[in-house]
Amino acid sequence: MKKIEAFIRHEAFEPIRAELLEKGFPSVSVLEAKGSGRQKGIVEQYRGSTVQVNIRPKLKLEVVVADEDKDLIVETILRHSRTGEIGDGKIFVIPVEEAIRIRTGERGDEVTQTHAE
Amino acid sequence: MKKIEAFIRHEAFEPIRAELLEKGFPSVSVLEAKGSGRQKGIVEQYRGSTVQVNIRPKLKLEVVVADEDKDLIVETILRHSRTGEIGDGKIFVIPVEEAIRIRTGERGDEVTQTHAE
Amino acid sequence: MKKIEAFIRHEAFEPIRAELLEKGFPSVSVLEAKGSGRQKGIVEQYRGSTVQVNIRPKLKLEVVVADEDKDLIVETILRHSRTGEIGDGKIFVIPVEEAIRIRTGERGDEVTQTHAE
Amino acid sequence: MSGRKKGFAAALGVTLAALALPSVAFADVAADLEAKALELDMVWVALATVLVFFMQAGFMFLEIGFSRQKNAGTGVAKIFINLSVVTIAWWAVGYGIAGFGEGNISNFVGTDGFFFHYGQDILGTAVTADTAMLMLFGLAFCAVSLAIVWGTTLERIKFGAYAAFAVVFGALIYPIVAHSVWGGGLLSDVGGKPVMDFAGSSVVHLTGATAALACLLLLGARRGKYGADGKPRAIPGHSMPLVGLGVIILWVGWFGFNGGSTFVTEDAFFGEVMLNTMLAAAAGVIGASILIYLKTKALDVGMSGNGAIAGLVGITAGCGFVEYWAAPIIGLIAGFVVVWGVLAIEKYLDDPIGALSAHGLAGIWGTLAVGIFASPRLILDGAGAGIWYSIFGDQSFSSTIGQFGVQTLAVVATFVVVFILSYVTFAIIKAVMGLRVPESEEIAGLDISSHGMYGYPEAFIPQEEYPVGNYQPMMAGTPVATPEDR
Amino acid sequence: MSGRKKGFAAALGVTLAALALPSVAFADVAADLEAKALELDMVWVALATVLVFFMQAGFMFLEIGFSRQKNAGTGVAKIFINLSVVTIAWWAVGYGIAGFGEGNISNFVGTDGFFFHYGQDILGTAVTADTAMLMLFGLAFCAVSLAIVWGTTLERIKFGAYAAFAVVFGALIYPIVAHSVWGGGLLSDVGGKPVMDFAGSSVVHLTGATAALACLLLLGARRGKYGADGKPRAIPGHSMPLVGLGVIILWVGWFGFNGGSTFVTEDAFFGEVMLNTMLAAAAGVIGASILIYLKTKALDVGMSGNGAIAGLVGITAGCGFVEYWAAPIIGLIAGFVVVWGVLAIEKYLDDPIGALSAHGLAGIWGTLAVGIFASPRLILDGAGAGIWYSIFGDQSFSSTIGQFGVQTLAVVATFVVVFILSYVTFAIIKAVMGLRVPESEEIAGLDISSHGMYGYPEAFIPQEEYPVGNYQPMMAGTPVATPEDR
Amino acid sequence: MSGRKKGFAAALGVTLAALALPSVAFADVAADLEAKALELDMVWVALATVLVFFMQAGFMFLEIGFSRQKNAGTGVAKIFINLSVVTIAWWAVGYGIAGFGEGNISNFVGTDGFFFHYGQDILGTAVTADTAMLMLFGLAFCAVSLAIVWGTTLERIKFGAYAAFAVVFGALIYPIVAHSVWGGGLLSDVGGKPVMDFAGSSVVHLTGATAALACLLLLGARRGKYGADGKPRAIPGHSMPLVGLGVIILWVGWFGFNGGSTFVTEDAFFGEVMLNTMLAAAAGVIGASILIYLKTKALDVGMSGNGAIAGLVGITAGCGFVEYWAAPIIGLIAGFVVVWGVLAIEKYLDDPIGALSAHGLAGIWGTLAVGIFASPRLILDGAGAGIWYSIFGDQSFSSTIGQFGVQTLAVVATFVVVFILSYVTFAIIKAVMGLRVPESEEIAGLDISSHGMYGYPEAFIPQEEYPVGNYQPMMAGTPVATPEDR
Ligand SMILES: Nc1ncnc2c1ncn2[C@@H]1O[C@H](COP(=O)(O)OP(=O)(O)O)[C@@H](O)[C@H]1O
Ligand SMILES: Nc1ncnc2c1ncn2[C@@H]1O[C@H](COP(=O)(O)OP(=O)(O)O)[C@@H](O)[C@H]1O
Ligand SMILES: Nc1ncnc2c1ncn2[C@@H]1O[C@H](COP(=O)(O)OP(=O)(O)O)[C@@H](O)[C@H]1O
Repeated sequence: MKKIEAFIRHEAFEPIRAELLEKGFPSVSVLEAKGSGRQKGIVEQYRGSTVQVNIRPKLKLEVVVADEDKDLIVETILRHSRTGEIGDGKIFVIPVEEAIRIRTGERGDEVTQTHAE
Repeated sequence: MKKIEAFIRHEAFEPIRAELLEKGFPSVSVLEAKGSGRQKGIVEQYRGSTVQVNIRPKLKLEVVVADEDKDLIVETILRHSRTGEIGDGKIFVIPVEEAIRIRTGERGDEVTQTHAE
Repeated sequence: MKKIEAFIRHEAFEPIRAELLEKGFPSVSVLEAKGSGRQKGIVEQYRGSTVQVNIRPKLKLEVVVADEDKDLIVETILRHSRTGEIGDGKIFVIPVEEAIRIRTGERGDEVTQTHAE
Repeated sequence: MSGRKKGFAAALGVTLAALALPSVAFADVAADLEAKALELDMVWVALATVLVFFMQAGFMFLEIGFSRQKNAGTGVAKIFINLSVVTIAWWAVGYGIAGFGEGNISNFVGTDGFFFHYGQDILGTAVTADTAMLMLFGLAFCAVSLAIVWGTTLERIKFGAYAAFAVVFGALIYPIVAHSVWGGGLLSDVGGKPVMDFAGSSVVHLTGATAALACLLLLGARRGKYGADGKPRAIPGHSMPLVGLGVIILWVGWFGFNGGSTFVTEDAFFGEVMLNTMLAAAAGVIGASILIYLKTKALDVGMSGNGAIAGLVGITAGCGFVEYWAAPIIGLIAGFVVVWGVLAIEKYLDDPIGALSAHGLAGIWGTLAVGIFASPRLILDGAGAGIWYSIFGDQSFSSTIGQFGVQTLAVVATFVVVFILSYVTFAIIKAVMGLRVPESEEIAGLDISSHGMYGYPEAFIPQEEYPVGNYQPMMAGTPVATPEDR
Repeated sequence: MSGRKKGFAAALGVTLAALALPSVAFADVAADLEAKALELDMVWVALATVLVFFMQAGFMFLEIGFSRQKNAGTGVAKIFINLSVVTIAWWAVGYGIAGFGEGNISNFVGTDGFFFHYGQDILGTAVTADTAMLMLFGLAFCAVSLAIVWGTTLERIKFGAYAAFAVVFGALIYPIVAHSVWGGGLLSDVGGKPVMDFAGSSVVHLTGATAALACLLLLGARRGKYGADGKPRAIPGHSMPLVGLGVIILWVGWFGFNGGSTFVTEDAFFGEVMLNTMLAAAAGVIGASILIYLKTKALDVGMSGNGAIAGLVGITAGCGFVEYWAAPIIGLIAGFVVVWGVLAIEKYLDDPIGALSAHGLAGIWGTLAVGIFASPRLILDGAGAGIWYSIFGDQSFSSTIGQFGVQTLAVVATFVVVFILSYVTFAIIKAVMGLRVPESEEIAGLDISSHGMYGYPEAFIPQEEYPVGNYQPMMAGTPVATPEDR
Repeated sequence: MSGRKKGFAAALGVTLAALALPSVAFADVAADLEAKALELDMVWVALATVLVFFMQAGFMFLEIGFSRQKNAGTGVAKIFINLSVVTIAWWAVGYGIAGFGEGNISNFVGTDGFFFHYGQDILGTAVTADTAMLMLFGLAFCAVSLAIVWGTTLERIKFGAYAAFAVVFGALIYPIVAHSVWGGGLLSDVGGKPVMDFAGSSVVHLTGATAALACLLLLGARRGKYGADGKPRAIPGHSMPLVGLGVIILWVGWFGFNGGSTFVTEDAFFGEVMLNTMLAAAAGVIGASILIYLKTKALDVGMSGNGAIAGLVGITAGCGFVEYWAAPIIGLIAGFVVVWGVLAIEKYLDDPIGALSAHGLAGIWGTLAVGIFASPRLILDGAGAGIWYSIFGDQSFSSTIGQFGVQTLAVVATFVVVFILSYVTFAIIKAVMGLRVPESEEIAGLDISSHGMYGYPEAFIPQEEYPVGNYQPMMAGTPVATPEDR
């Protein structure tokens, strides 16, 4: 199994989620993150002074899938989150050794996404 | 070493934390997450219109332990977070290559949880 | 590639970010986390009753780099986040199998940090 | 903005024209002066009425501030509905029951004045505009008393209960109490001595708190308030600034609450009342702050605010009856009482904002304090002065202790009557429609479960789910000049 | 704090000294009484003025509460700038155009009183301090009307538009309408019958809402308000507690708005006006709450609040003309109207706070309701009573239906004139400086894009980026006693 | 609600009965009129007093809004304690020192009236209810002046310092200044000319700001305010809506602050005062907004609000002395002054809400502006008009420049006296109990370290740690109809 971690813009999330759901991958998680990269920070004004903000809000998407589904997920993420502007983010793939569905205690590839039960 | 990542309901956290502490695993981290899975979203009302919320708040628990402690941790998490209703979440196990305690610079299995010093 | 995950104090972040940027590693992510460890919780007062808070706010830093850069990153984090007091946090190193820059679709070691394009 | 101004100018014109006929004119001037004096009184009452209605915002924010975020919106809707229902109930029935007119004296309840309307004959007097002004002032008091009821019930009560109880409270419970003390009812003449409750420590505040107790006993504590060990745990409210807003609005509104209870501007007596009010409030803050600090080594913000309210509740009965030196004493003790009360009650009963202590115990203290400190200079006809003046002055003990007895009786009678009526009412509500939301709704919060939406949507709905992402200030601000990308 | 008190004491001294000379003294007393009566009126107007200015805070929080967090700060700056610009515009031009003085009767606009100053001759009368008081009261009304305009425009309008439109609105648009009804203009005598709009359901509220509509048509909906299917989606405002604050402030302020429109304290008539106001507001809440609950099975907090406002707007025209029993009816229907209006309008137009319904539709209803319920006892000279009194009383149908026609005319005329003037003004603003921010700024939020900083910085700026980390209460609280570390 | 109404009705009855005896009755009517006139004055002062006390909420929210979340609760407790302590101090000592009575003239401080009580003989006059009203009005002013002091000290001062300084300020510092100008003290007659400060640009605002400066010099900047390069960095306050609430409350309260300073309703002169107040506030907003926009290309919300306050502070001295045309000029310049002042002072001193500029510099400007714009029509006996009237009118330069000198002297004297007294007081506080919290507490925030709990607990305490999880709306809302699970 693989965990796909992607740092994306907020507006990319909904289309990704919707397409994954349609393709049979309803199970995803998302966390609020902030990051820096090529994208620059900004300087904000307040009462004549300034404050410099170096990191920008991003979403961290996490999807665990069977090895063979990995490419499909990556592709879906890429399609919806690419604007071509800097700040689009990165995708990382990480090995997962085990997956357990808490509700049932089942383990293995099949639990990563909801299959017929 | 293994990192156990679990997406759980908020109310499951305290009992898990308490039992882990008692069993000698005081060191855990937790992050706010949101996710979708078999659990459906909800539709909310506002001034006669609706807003559809597709993802639900979850906690992401992260515990890094020595390989041999993994099962004990998984079991503990399972025991406290299973309600049998959909939305109970998942547990994933991920390999960890190195662990370093920042305060002392020590490395290895022993630093994952607090041992006698 | 490796992902370096570090649980640190909030105040350690800015110096780490600044030094990494200078050393050629502008790309980092950070998430709000809470954790427990050797550091104890606190008891707070409210209208004569108390509330016990067992977990403390931490930052979770995530940096993905090529294998050979790992030590440099770990060292930088250690230097800025060590106060010697309990609660300084931990660093974990996790294997990464693939990295993709969303904006361009490029893959591999080079995309983890911004290189000349 | 009407044509009525013409009428007024014309009236004055007549007055001036009449100067040619001294004796006729003189009677005119005297009558005009009397009319203007009444108008002045009514302007004063109007100011006070506005201030007392503004206190609804005070209760709103006190309650919201002491609730968790998930229950913040329901507090808003509660005040709207509650104030509205009680308004209609008071207009249709309550004002009549309260029966403030002279003809009602010695009755158990008023018997006339229902569906209040212009020209209506209330026991021999026709309703005019100034009657309406006083009736509205009375409504504002009734609404304050009702607002107090809900302090104990936050974060778990069914919304419908607000409306249902408001009908009974506004039409019956409060009017009965008000009539007994202020309408010439049973407590206005106890063996020749009247209960002295200038603006309602007992009539308004103890009444509200007693109903709050009745409701709480039927409702039970919030989930999680008491640990497995039975010990209370703190459930911190979400916003001290909102608590602060509530307290300050109440504090300021109280100048109308107490000051307006003079009804007339005669001798600018309201000046005495207002100064007493301020001194007691200040001392209440000081008393509560000192005591909570001594007990917990932390100066609890909410307790400080409760101290102000307790000081105000404490002086409410006495504000027109005591000398300035007594006001800070009454307030200080009220401040002690509220802290001690909250800590003691907290062990058994879950009262999120301390209403039982701040309005109930302090209301009792305030009513009794009149029996201790009432100045011979200021007491009502037939009443005895405070016990203090038997010790340090020339008042007879029989008179002062008698008055203290009457004050005590007022407390006991108010408590018993209101408790029984309220308990029965809430028991019926519980039987018919239920009093408490299901556990799942309590956990989810009343906002989403009773109102369909959170009071703070962005604290609960993920930004990603908003029709438009909220989080990407892409073009905002000036980009930072960082070292060139490598 | 000045030396003026001496002057007053001296004046009284003179009065007393004059007692030796009865007839002279008598004229003095009568004159003094007249002077005091005027002062009493002005104290009343001053109180009302303060309340009406406070309503600006009501609009501020209504709008902020109904906006998303990223647009919370701009609502603050908007009220500041808007109120300021309209103040100067009214002082320099608007008050003159509104021309409330007698001499202006039958003119299209007032012709005198620009750059208002002491002693200025306004059509034969010299400006004194009481003129200033009334002029300030008029400004407060104008500012309310202007505040209503922006309800439809939240979260996307360019900041500069506020200031630009405020100039035209304060100097021309509102004064023209106010003159026509209250300044002796065209609508104050329609074939012998005056329009009856006591405090401005039409003059103030419909005017504001009509300008709001004009602006909205040129501005368009917020990004994301309508789905791909054309159906409206909810964009929840960020804080119901702030909405609650806004509504309560408006509610309380309305006692000044309506009550103060008596201008004089004669017969304490304001008591009637205030009671009517309260009854209608209460009924408005009840009406709106019931209807939204029936429609959505959720008691929407904001709709409850809109109901209060609709009830208040609805009674604004009639508060001095109808009997108490009519007020709850008017309010209840206004409560229905606002819910029905919001749901209907929402389908096509994006009005985030429901201003078109709460001020526009309810304003129309209120103006017409006078034609239905106006009591023969209270109507203006020459006016006809409400139709009700033809059905259930002795009024002739020709008179009541005639008056209803006049009220209808007022609505139509106000709508047409204000719509044209406002649309043209906004069209010019749009052409010259643009009316809507670029899409990127709308997404980022107006706070950061127009004001350089978020209204809630800590909701957007990561804590790590604050000059001092905010998150490490290291020494705070007592450490928990946990089992010894292993 | 008391039996006092009977007394009043009886009094009127007597009046009417007396009509049979014209001459006796006539004296009665004249006396009654005088009594009613005093009551009317006191109703006016009561309204003003309530408004000025409400300003405490204004300061509360201005300060809270400009603080970070971790310091939001302490601002609430601060206002409670501060207002309470100063109330007791003023009652016991301060009012006596301020000595407004006639008999105190030419003294350095008042000598009578301590532990204020009814009937007390203050230099030959017995205290009555109207004395109490005026004494309370004076307290409200003193409390405003004290509230200003803390503007510079947010987010790092020890809580105990509030209470300690309040005692000295309320008992001594403010009373000394107030006596000198308004109590017949040294500044009320400078070589025959009185200082003209109608409502306290100097007496109240400069005094508060000067004490704020003294405290700041001993306290130092917040951690992180100045970068390693010595340049100031922005530390954004957490809520512009709360800043907005504060400003609007202050603005509205100022109608009482300035208007009430007439003390009497004579000629409805307060109308002039209130209009001047409004015009200056409006111009202040406009001035500050334009200047900050020109300087930073962003319309800072807080600066706009500071502009309103500066305009108000600026007109406070002159509101009863200048013509309407001068008010916007004074306000506009005050608006410029505050922005320029904040930007200039920020470089060296950390004043989180701009109190030094908005109250200090604008207070100086306002006091001097009287020397420029005071109208011959309105000046105090013996005073000279403004210099303007020497240039464009018929006033002699010797008189106007003399008056300008007196105004300047008032500024200098106030600054020097207050600075010395405050600096010494704060230095003693610092020596005895410390003035600043330890660094760890500053980082953790004052709420948790001084009060045991955050002002916004849910922003800091993880939801998981609440007795009941707050985050699981499991049953709330309708489940989404998604494609069947696979
Ligand atoms: N190597 C990395 N490690 C951790 N996070 C990263 C890394 N690279 C990028 N990110 C995350 O992705 C976000 C976008 O990256 P950025 O470099 O701005 O995009 P681009 O690919 O356009 O250069 C960053 O804000 C950060 O959160
Ligand atoms: N494959 C996955 N990848 C990432 N997160 C997941 C995955 N599966 C489940 N989750 C997380 O677990 C939560 C609960 O999962 P859900 O499918 O509702 O539980 P169930 O096991 O009862 O079907 C989701 O909200 C999501 O956050
Ligand atoms: N094994 C672990 N798994 C997950 N998180 C951990 C682990 N060990 C430490 N942490 C994180 O690091 C933080 C600091 O750890 P702590 O044990 O207090 O530091 P110390 O090394 O000084 O004992 C914790 O609050 C937690 O968030």
